[in-house]
Amino acid sequence: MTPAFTREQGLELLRHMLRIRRFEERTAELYQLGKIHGFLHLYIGEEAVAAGSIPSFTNEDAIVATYREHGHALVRGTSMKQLMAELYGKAAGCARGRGGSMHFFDASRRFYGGLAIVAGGLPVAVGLALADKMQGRTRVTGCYFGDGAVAEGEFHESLNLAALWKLPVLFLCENNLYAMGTALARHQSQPDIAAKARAYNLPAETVDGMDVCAVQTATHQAIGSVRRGDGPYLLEYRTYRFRAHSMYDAELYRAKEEVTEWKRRDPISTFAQALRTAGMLADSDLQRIEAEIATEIEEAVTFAETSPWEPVEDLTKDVYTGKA
Amino acid sequence: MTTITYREAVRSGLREALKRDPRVFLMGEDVGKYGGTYACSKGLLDEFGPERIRDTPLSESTFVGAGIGAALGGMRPIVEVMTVNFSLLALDQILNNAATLRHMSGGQFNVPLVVRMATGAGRQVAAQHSHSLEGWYAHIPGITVLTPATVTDAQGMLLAALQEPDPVFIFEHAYLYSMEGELEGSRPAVDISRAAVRRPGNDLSLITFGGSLWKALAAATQLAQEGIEAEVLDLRVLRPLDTGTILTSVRKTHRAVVIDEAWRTGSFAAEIAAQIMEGAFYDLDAPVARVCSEEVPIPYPKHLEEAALPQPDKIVKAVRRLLG
Amino acid sequence: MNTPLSKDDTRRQVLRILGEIAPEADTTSLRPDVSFRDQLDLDSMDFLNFVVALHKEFHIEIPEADYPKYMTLNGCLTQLSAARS
Amino acid sequence: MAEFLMPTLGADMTDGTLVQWKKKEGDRIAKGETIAEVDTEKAAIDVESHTTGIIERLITRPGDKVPVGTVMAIIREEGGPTTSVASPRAVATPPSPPPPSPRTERAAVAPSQVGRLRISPAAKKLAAERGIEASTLQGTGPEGAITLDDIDRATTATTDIAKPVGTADRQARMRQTIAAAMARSKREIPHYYLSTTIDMGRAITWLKDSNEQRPVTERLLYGVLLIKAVALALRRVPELNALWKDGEAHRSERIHIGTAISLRQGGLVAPALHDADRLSLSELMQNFQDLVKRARAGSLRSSELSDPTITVTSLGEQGVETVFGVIYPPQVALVGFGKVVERPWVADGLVVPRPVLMASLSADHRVTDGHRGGLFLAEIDRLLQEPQSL
Repeated sequence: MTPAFTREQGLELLRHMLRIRRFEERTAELYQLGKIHGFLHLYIGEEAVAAGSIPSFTNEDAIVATYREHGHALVRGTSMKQLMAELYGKAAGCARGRGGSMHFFDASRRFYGGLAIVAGGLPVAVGLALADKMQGRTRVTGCYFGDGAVAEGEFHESLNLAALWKLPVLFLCENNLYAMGTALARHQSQPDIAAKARAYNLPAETVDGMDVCAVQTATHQAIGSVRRGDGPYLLEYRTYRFRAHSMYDAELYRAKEEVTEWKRRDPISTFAQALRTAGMLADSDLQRIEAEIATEIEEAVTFAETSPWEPVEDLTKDVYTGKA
Repeated sequence: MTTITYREAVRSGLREALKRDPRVFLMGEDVGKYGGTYACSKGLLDEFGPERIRDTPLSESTFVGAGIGAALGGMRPIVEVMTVNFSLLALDQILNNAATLRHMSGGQFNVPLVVRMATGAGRQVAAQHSHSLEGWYAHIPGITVLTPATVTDAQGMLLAALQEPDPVFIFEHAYLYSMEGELEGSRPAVDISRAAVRRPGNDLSLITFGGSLWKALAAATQLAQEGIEAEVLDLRVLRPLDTGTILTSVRKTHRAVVIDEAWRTGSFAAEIAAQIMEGAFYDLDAPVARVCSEEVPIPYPKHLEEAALPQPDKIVKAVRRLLG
Repeated sequence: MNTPLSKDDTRRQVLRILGEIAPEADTTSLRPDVSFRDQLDLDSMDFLNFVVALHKEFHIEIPEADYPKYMTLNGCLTQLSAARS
Repeated sequence: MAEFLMPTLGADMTDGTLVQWKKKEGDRIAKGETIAEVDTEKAAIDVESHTTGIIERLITRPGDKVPVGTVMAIIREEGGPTTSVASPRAVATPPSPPPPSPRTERAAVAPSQVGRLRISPAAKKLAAERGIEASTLQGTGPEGAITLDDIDRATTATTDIAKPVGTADRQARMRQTIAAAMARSKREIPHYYLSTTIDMGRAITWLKDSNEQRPVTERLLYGVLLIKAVALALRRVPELNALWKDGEAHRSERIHIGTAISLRQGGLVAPALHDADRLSLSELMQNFQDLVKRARAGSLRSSELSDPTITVTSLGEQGVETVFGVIYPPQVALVGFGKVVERPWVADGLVVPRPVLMASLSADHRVTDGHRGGLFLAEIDRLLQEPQSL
């Protein structure tokens, strides 16, 4: 990994990844304490994808993601206080507490967030891109989804329509090798996702999702292609989640050795090592970053603990626009 | 009398079905290695092997359609769609193929298919994972719709369904899986055509099905302390609806409250109320009341979800309004 | 006094009155000489209502002392025909 | 000290079973290290500690099934304490205020056209069957609609009571109501019993003379004398005229005597004679006659059984000398009168034949005791010696 960036840029990437990692570790703890309920899909292990790709989008671009979207929302810039409040279900949450972990939204950052039905987001991303093209705007829509989604009809229908109408949408598949409890090879006759995209005449590449630099380079280049109007593009990030699919499953479907093997390529420790080797990272830098993150997390937790619930009287508010 | 959980009842029904008939096989998302998202098929893969316990890709339309085809081809498939929320992707196969083929082919084909899915809200999993849509399915001529609320029905109905020549849909309320209950007899033969009076009473009829049965019984207990004896009817089958038992009860009590977790407008409760009006108009001493979910996407926070869903105290209030 | 009723008419009217007092009793198989109290399990209130009904139907006075004469069907008929003549 | 709690390991998990501890007391444990293996109904899962420190005490034993949030171990903290998020019990769980029903008001009831009667279909049908003009009635149903009960209350004691639909099931329902009441009475009410013999000579003589001047339609039965005597006696011992609710006796200002009426098809009902103490004997007789007639015609509503403040049962006619009845909850007393029989009686030193009957009292010992009960029976006796004053 020859770092093609400045020390500041390197530390920024590291900070993004660490911030996601510590946030997710804290949410796991809060879930066990009964503060966070329902489903909780953690992003630990896949941090390099969000950290490496999302900063390449501009504020005008749009992001569509899935129920495993904590990392994407953090990097996209929604305040940690709002995200933690949403996990608690509080009214100050980024979806007024109504969505919870699987449904983060932030209109101010065109973050169309947590759409939790597998592959449900792809047709929506295609539509956002269609609107941009028809209104002559040179914006890009980034659409994140997991390997499970490639089994849905919507994946094939969306890639075909995007290619057919040369729409400015960037399909970003986070292939973490498991669709909940089913390994990729056990549910795909053609496990090479990039190859599937080429069948619909989309340019597509496979990227090492554990290498934040590789992710950054490939994504930056793909966004440029889409923004130039060359049509849709697909990236398949090969990555891995270190934790259960959601809180909690027994992970019977994968061997513990496999998890340990992938942990050796932990995107954070490997990148930190690369920065040290390049003389860009001192221990004091790391301690400062960790301390800042820890403070930010505890302030977010306190904010979530103390902010009020949405009053029951507002239950039916916003079922329709403008009506009580 | 043995005490087992609803989950164990479903599992023993599945095992019994698989043992009895080699044509029977189970197909669905994570039913194999993962053991079922609600652990209803845990251990079946080891016992019956991957040929008959088939993990599918997340392709609901296709694997439900494949279930239809396999049934046409002489098999007796049990298809598990993880939850009713994901069955929307398969509605076309269900309505236009499974339900219609027999009549449309002039009686040449029948589709002996059983489809199981979880339904209902109450676990704070937010709007996209909390639907109650069994009423939609009960609108479709050509299929049978079952809503087992007890462990005996959870086990017995599957076996009875497999004897049917036409498609049967079984909705298991997600809240019931960990519920314990008394299994009546070791292998109870169970009918799938009649409603059951779970609690006799003379002053009014509480008519409900599935997960709401236990809320209705709780309300009946509360009402008994005020000297009001409520009869609680468990419909068990939404299609064909056992209108006879409903009308017999209402003719005796002269008052009816229907409890249904779906949204009020166009709910199955509306159908029941209409049939009561048509069949027992001159026996009604008060208008039929309905206790349904508030017309709002089910929110994540506990206090809002509880406010949105039918509750025992809402049922008791509805009864008091009826008694004037 | 209206035209004298035949014995059968009187009998039918008495049975109708009894039927109203004891709706579920089977008055057709009534033994004419056995007291109503024993056959139809009438109590003093029922018997009083019976006597009141006879008074309204046949416009006759029945002092308490005469109650025993009206305890059986035959008793009633003889009293009523006597009062008639 | 930090507590290690049974964690929530899934959306639908309410409790978990400790399979085994992975550490011993005194061991050092680091944050993120596995401390125990816990079995939810779906899978056995390694659970990590959130604190670094020394394990002080392991409380839960392997094999124990405990609810989520139970303290399973105590860890003496080492290194920087994380902000101690108050353990779940301390922080108020989301207040679940009784959710006022959200503002989806039911569609306002369409203003019925002027003059259109609000009456339930069942009530309308019953009114037609009974030839009752419903429009004259005051409805007590939802939004003032006229209900079945309203029609029943309005049914006057017309001679030709048409047999109401469903008499059989109404009798069965009444039987069930009585059965439940009797069982509850025996379970909950500590009965005590008293009885006394009452000379009925004066009462019977007065009644015979009185009836001679009365047209047949206004004749009295001696049962009415008994009821009036009980009603007036209650004025002297009011604590027997009460209803037991929420653990205490509530005295009733008004005196409604439940009069036990046997039904030929089996069963017994005790509808109330309202304000028996304020009615003349003739009015009492009129109401009593109406009650018996409607009871025997099977047209009593179960609601009429629910408001007597005490009950009188006189099985004298069935040839029983003494009756010790079961109190009708929530009442606190029951008066029984036996058959009138000729008995040798000492009056002014002479033994003379006198018509007497046995009066008995069953009473709730939580409310009154023998002394007050005795006084009550004595008062009834005294009143029956002055029938003209009833």
